[in-house]
Amino acid sequence: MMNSNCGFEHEYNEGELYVRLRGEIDHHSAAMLRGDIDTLIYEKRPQRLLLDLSGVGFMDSSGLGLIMGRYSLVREFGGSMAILDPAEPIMKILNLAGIKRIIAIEKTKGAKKK
Amino acid sequence: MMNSNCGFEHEYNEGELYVRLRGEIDHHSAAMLRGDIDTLIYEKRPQRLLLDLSGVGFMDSSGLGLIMGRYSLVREFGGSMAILDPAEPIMKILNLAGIKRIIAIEKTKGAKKK
Amino acid sequence: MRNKGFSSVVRNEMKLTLPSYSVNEGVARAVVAAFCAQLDPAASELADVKCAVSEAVTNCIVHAYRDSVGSIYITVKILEGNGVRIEVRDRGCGIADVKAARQPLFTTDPSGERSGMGFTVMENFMDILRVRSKPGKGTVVIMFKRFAGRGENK
Amino acid sequence: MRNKGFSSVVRNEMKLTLPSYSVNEGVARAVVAAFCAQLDPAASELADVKCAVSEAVTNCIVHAYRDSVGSIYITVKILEGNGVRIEVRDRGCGIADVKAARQPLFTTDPSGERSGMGFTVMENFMDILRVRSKPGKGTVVIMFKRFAGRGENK
Ligand SMILES: Nc1ncnc2c1ncn2[C@@H]1O[C@H](COP(=O)(O)OP(=O)(O)O)[C@@H](O)[C@H]1O
Ligand SMILES: Nc1ncnc2c1ncn2[C@@H]1O[C@H](COP(=O)(O)OP(=O)(O)O)[C@@H](O)[C@H]1O
Repeated sequence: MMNSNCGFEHEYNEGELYVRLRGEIDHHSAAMLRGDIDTLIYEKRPQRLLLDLSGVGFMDSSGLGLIMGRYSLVREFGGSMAILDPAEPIMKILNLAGIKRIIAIEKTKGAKKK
Repeated sequence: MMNSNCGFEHEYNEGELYVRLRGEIDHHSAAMLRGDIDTLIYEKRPQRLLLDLSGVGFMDSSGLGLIMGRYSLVREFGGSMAILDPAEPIMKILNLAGIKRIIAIEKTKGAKKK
Repeated sequence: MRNKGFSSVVRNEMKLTLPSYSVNEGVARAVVAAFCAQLDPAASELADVKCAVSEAVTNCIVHAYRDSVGSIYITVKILEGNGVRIEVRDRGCGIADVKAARQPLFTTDPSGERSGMGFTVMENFMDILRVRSKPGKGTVVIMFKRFAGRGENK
Repeated sequence: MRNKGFSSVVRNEMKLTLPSYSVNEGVARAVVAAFCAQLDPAASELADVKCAVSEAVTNCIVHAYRDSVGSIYITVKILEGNGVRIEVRDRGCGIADVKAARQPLFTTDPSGERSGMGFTVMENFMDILRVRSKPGKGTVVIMFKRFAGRGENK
């Protein structure tokens, strides 16, 4: 019954798994996203996971857990990971947790704007 | 302090007072709108009042009171009145109250679309 | 069954208390809409609920606590089968004749700015409207609505 | 003064009770945001408040009522001078060592999916964070934030 207010699209191409999250990421939605994304990771065993956050309007520390959990899993299979285009409020919480010391944060859209 | 979430713009031309409301019309906002619109009516004594509701996203029965109250005042000065372009949910409450038996409801934008 | 076709199984429940300031009319309908969003209602269904809640809450402010400030108690229950039950309660002046009050155009407001259409809106925009009141004690408005059900399998 | 720089004059007050279902994380932050809107906060300020509320409510669901369903009590007060006071209270398991729990990265969650950053977010996104807890009794989180004040003369 419960509307989860989130979701994702993905593309897989030559070892690179691109996942674009959208909506609000909290503990409620992270629980659903986690299962679906992990199924993809187990299936594709990507060399690189690109997590596009440009469509995420809200994220709390459960999102940090979601990101770090996927990072660990991809690393288990020898892959790497990057975060793409977080909006300003999402960047704020990524910075608070010092995520960029562990996972690259790339601004593909910000770069284009300049 | 309290954010009222509504407002209006107006134009006056040769006896015709055009008022475009926007935002949410309830008892809270109607109280403010009433005073400002009545000041205009007393000032201009319009032959015709056009109340454009196209920018109104929400209206409850306090809005009906606001409309009927302005209608009475304009009539006191011998003027007439029309309502312009209410959105679907606003039309629903206008219909429930049978407003169109008393005040013309004109769809200028709907007409253009056709 | 007492509430025709509505399940008594509660899936989620929100209780909200607000003082009778007019700014809280907008707060109340935004809050109820946020809670109902979990059923993924159509925009028109949500608009109906917002309007009905606005009417009930405005009545507490304008009538029940006319010359004072009191608490408005709102309870929203998500019912099995895409239904909602909304209760708006006050401890204000009460209504002497509920049947008369529910008539279209009936109003006791002397300002000329009330339309007397509040209960008519609630009745038409919701599936069930029940009103209980005791003069000097307060009023309870209970409303039910079922959403078309796009959200059932989400 | 106890709450540095925050007035104790309450201009408006909302009380909200929700059961500890995870769908109510989104409900709680939407409701608090709707109530704070009357101060006309900047989008970034509102985002901070929503995040802090989400953390506090999630902790009630994930930790306080881990193996059960209980009530979450939220009180939001609009204070004189564009401030808000938000209280999130549960009657859950409580926290044995609050000082340790507030450290960044500290978590008791065995799933590996919690970041241990909840209190750190609340602390950084709000102006004041106070946590009181009694093991077996429950936890109260109290947060204050002042908005830049565009809305003061609206
Ligand atoms: N909560 C309430 N407490 C006391 N009286 C009420 C309450 N709600 C409604 N009433 C009475 O019922 C009448 C009709 O209400 P309503 O149909 O909403 O129209 P209106 O609010 O425009 O007067 C009111 O004028 C008032 O006398
Ligand atoms: N409301 C609560 N009830 C019981 N324990 C809590 C509560 N809030 C926080 N805790 C404890 O404090 C720890 C740290 O909380 P937090 O910083 O939010 O990180 P996380 O939720 O990711 O574990 C939790 O792991 C838990 O042990």
